[in-house]
Amino acid sequence: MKRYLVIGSGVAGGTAAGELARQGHKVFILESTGRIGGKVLSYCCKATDSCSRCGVCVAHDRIADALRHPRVSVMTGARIEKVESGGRATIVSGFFSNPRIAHNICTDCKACIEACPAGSISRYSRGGLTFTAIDYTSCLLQKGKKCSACADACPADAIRTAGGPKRRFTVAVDGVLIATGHETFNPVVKARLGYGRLPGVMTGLEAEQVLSRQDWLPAPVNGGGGDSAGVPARSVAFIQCVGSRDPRLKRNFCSSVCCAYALRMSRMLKARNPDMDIAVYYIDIQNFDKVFTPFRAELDRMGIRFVRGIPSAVARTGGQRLSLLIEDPEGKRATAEHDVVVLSIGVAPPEGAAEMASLFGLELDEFGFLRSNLAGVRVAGTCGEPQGIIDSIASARAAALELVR
Amino acid sequence: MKTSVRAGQITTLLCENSGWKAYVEIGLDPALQGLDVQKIPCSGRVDAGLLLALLERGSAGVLVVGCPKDNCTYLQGNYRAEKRLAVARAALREAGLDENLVRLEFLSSLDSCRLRDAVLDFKRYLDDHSSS
Amino acid sequence: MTGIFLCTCRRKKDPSAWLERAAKSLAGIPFFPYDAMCAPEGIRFAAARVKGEKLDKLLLAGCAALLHEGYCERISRAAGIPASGIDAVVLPARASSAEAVRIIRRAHAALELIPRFEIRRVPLGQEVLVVGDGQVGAQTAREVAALGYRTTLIEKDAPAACAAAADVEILSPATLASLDGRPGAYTARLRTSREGERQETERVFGAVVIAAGAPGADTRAAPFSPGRVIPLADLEGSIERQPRRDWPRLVAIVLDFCVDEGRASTEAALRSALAVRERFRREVTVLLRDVRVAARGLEALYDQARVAGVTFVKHAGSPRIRSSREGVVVSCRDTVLGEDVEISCGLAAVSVDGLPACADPSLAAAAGIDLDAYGRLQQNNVHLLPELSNRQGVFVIGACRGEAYQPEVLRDARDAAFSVHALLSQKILKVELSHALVDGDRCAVCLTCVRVCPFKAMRIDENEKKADCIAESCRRCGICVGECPAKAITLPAYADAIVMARAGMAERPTIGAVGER
Amino acid sequence: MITAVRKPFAEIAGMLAGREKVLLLGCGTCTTVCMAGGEKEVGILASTLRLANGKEGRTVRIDEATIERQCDREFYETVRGRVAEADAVLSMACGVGVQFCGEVFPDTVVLPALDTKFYGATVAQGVWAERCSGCGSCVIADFGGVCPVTRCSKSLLNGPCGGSQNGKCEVDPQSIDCGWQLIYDRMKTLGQLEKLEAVTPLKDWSTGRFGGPGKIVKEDALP
Repeated sequence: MKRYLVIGSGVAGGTAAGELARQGHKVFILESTGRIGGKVLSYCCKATDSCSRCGVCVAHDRIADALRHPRVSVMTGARIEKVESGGRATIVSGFFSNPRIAHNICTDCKACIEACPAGSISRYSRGGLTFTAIDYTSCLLQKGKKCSACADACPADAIRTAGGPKRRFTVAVDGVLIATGHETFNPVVKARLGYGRLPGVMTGLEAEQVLSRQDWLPAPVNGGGGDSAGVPARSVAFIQCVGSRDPRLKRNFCSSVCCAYALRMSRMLKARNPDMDIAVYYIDIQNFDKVFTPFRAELDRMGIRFVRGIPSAVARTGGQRLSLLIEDPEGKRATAEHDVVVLSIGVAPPEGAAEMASLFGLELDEFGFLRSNLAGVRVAGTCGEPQGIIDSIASARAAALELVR
Repeated sequence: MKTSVRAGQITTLLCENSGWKAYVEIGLDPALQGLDVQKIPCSGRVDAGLLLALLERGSAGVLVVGCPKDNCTYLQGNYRAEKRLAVARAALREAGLDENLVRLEFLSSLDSCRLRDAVLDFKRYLDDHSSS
Repeated sequence: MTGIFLCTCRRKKDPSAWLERAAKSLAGIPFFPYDAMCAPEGIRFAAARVKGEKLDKLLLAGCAALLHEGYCERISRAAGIPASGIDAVVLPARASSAEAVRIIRRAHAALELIPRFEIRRVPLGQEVLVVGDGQVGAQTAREVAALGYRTTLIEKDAPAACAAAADVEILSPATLASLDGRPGAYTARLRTSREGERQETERVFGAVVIAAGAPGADTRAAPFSPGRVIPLADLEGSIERQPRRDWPRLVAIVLDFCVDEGRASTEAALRSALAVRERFRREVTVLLRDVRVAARGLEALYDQARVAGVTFVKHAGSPRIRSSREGVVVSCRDTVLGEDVEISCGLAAVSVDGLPACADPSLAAAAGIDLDAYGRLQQNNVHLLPELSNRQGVFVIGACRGEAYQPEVLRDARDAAFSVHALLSQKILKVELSHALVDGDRCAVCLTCVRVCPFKAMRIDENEKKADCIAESCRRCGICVGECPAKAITLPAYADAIVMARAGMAERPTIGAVGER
Repeated sequence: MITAVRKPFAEIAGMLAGREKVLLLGCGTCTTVCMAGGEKEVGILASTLRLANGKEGRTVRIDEATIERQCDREFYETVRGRVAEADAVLSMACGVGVQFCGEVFPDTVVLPALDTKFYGATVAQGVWAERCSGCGSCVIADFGGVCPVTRCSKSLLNGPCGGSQNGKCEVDPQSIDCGWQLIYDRMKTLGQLEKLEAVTPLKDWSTGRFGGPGKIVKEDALP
């Protein structure tokens, strides 16, 4: 049995942790927030009657496997302060936050949720993955108050507060997997697209969140924004490459995932509401499916419009609609109207990538993604390179192999 | 005269990889109370004979929930289920009954809200179409 | 004996009469109300009762928390009862005791019908077969051998080109003729030929990795002619050999000819275009449906090509190529200009990855692996991606299943090696014998189950002359059950009778006219 | 094997009109394999009948059973009592089984639930095709292993008719291959084309259906 440290509890981290534990190893997961699972938990299923292979359900399975495993312990609200080499082992120290939930002991009885005076505890339950999460930003213990209400209420003794709000740890492990995920591009930077300013302009991530609860996107009514209440949008535009393939932003790389999520989402929306007008404004459609040509042909058949060229600006019309400034094929300015505009925002390196690199002695590529040349430290998932869920899973398994070898 | 179908007379057979996982999240939802909810390993386990037998023995309707196509853990199960539902529907038509007493829905483990909608819709359909 | 554990945590307001009535109605069945079944005390309580009362099955009744897989695992471990002997039902919050008893009774009756399954322990062979000596195959063989598995690599062409590690046995030319058996012990018939003499040997492998390389492309789909319309791969050779004066004024590179291509083709096209442009100062036009740059460094390469003066035409799919007096004319719909364009060039290079695949189905048939809509190995099912196949312990990677993009080759090889390791490092596979059972008296040996089982778990037992299910390969889906025309197959944990019992219905068919309502 | 398909439901229901106790009797051999009358199909038809009767408010007793083979007397023993209780048996065997069931139970009405089609092979899962006509004197050896009596719509023995086009038969150019094309192709593969030069004499059809009901007596098998 060996001991491994997995940094990040998203798709890649969860996959590696679960698989390593199943092979008999002890795995520590460090998660910087109080919530397991990373971004994938806010993604929606993009199936119609047939699956579009987005992998969100698979990601839930992988993370659930890891959390349930008795040999996996999760340290949330964690931060690494020091990394040392101890012969063949790597010694990592830092702190994690209390209260800490032992996810493989928690029985989902919800007593802690009721007991928490600050309402900091919530529960996630979807796709067979169920766990309890703590918001450390509002937790009283973290605010310096004396509170152990959740731990006292837990009949399973799955919540620990020993050691105060920040508890120090030092682990010596045989290998480290860094899977800290990614940030999304902040579209406020591209002010002309109206994000944050115009109701009805939302990011792909926000659309995912809405569509994981319902199968329509809300049109802005009376100035109301990305709220799920409201009337279904009848016309939706997806603007691709927002913050990707853009040298002016020093982001001239493809984010790999936006074509996949936008096209899958538009297929799902169109199948549920065949009358809907959906247009995808794009530069190049990336090939993301194992059998892609029939997939794209299906979108054409469904009547999803593909418009080459990225709108340069989004404005509000006199009514409640949004007007996109585009170039027509002759190069003349034209406009197109939609109810809702989804900005397919790109992938950015995770917050703290530089810190992670300096702690472990890793390199950053020109865009800030992590790379490792060290034998005992591997990088997997989107913190190394933008990639989809299935690729993240594959990269995590490949990295895990290098660690066990 | 229309009567309300008693929930207990509706049989829902949920694939344990999709519908069942979705059900577990919303098992206490009022919409789902009192239904006969059963876990099956895969929608491909269901065959026409079983569906007809359930109806024959008093089920008001059978809702089968499987994974979206190409998402079946067992690869072919939901395609097989679709064919077998067609056999059951043909038999119901022959018997002079409503072929929609059996229904197949494809949804993923993440779609508990759609499971609830599917159940409510099926209940509503049976309520509207039950005669006595 | 099945014990019923009723969680009363949501019934605190219920009068004790409720419980009394319920207990009375369930007389004769071990019945244990407890305050919080989902809590560890509840689990300990159940475990203690299981011991004390010699229970062999558990029925839990309460809220939806009891349905969670994780909870089932924990109570299963604590009580020493396999998951198949545990069931849970949700009681509506305001259920009357009669209603609750009705629900419990049905579930109880169903649980009683589930047999206790034995566990079989089967050894997992520590030998691994890798099919294909391309980069992916060779790398996989090295990775697998490095993990300590005895590794055999077969290659259909002789001699095998790979330089796998010294501890990899290489057979070439050799092909896989058939693959039977179960994960951990697959019998592979290998066809080798030595000095023109064919030989067949049978070897047993614990796991198999198929990395057979790209299926052939249907080259009839494009009008190839030497010196005018050539495969893109040949253009790279020409760049090395052909002197500058022999290059025509304009070279066209065509991608996405029939099917959408990926990053590998895009990278090859960009590199060739740059080389022709920079070395020979010739005009280069790349015609493609979309520029596929979804990988590290490709966008920069694309920028570089544009700066160097390579022209890009984005077509709407299915461009046409014909010969002309000057050379070759490529015509297509330009989706940027929104008009039809014709490009006359001296040489057109077409990527064969954009042609329809003409897959050789013989390997798929021999290995028992399903194909996707392109005719490549592995169905396009998200649960299989990226490396699993319809047979447990048989893995597919590389160009035989999809795009093999150079930087991902290593990853795929490691992914496959990891899967092999995850299976075989267990050494012993514990199999609960809850697989599909065939009633030999009913079986008409019609082969339906053998043909429909997605996992190749069904075979004909030649001695017994009946179908037989391989417990280790069976995934307990029940597809065969529904398909068998003789109703000879049952999935013991999900038999018809069990479904009927849970629905509260009579097991035997109603012979009377009207169903008992 | 003998292949069959189920009759339309309306026809079956019509035959059963007025019957009050019906036994559906499946056959566990040929019609099971061709998925027309095995235990599964018996169950589906029985349920359909019960549901139909229930809908109409008829009180008809529908019993179901499947025996190994309906063309052998001994297999009927297990259902003798249930046949006696029924006022009609709806047999899901081929025509042989239906008749033989009537011979075993002379006092019981036996009705066919299937239309018997042909002697065929399973060419793919769910697809059966005719391969033999039971003519009583097999000529396959002369035709490269392909039977002209069965595969040629007109049972021609000396080459194709004028209705053979592009390898298809004029009877149904969509789905029927020209038997003579198949014969030619196969004989070419086997290098036997010269055998086709020989003229096949008139065939004696009396060995088959045209000689009256067939009967085989195998002396050494007699008790």
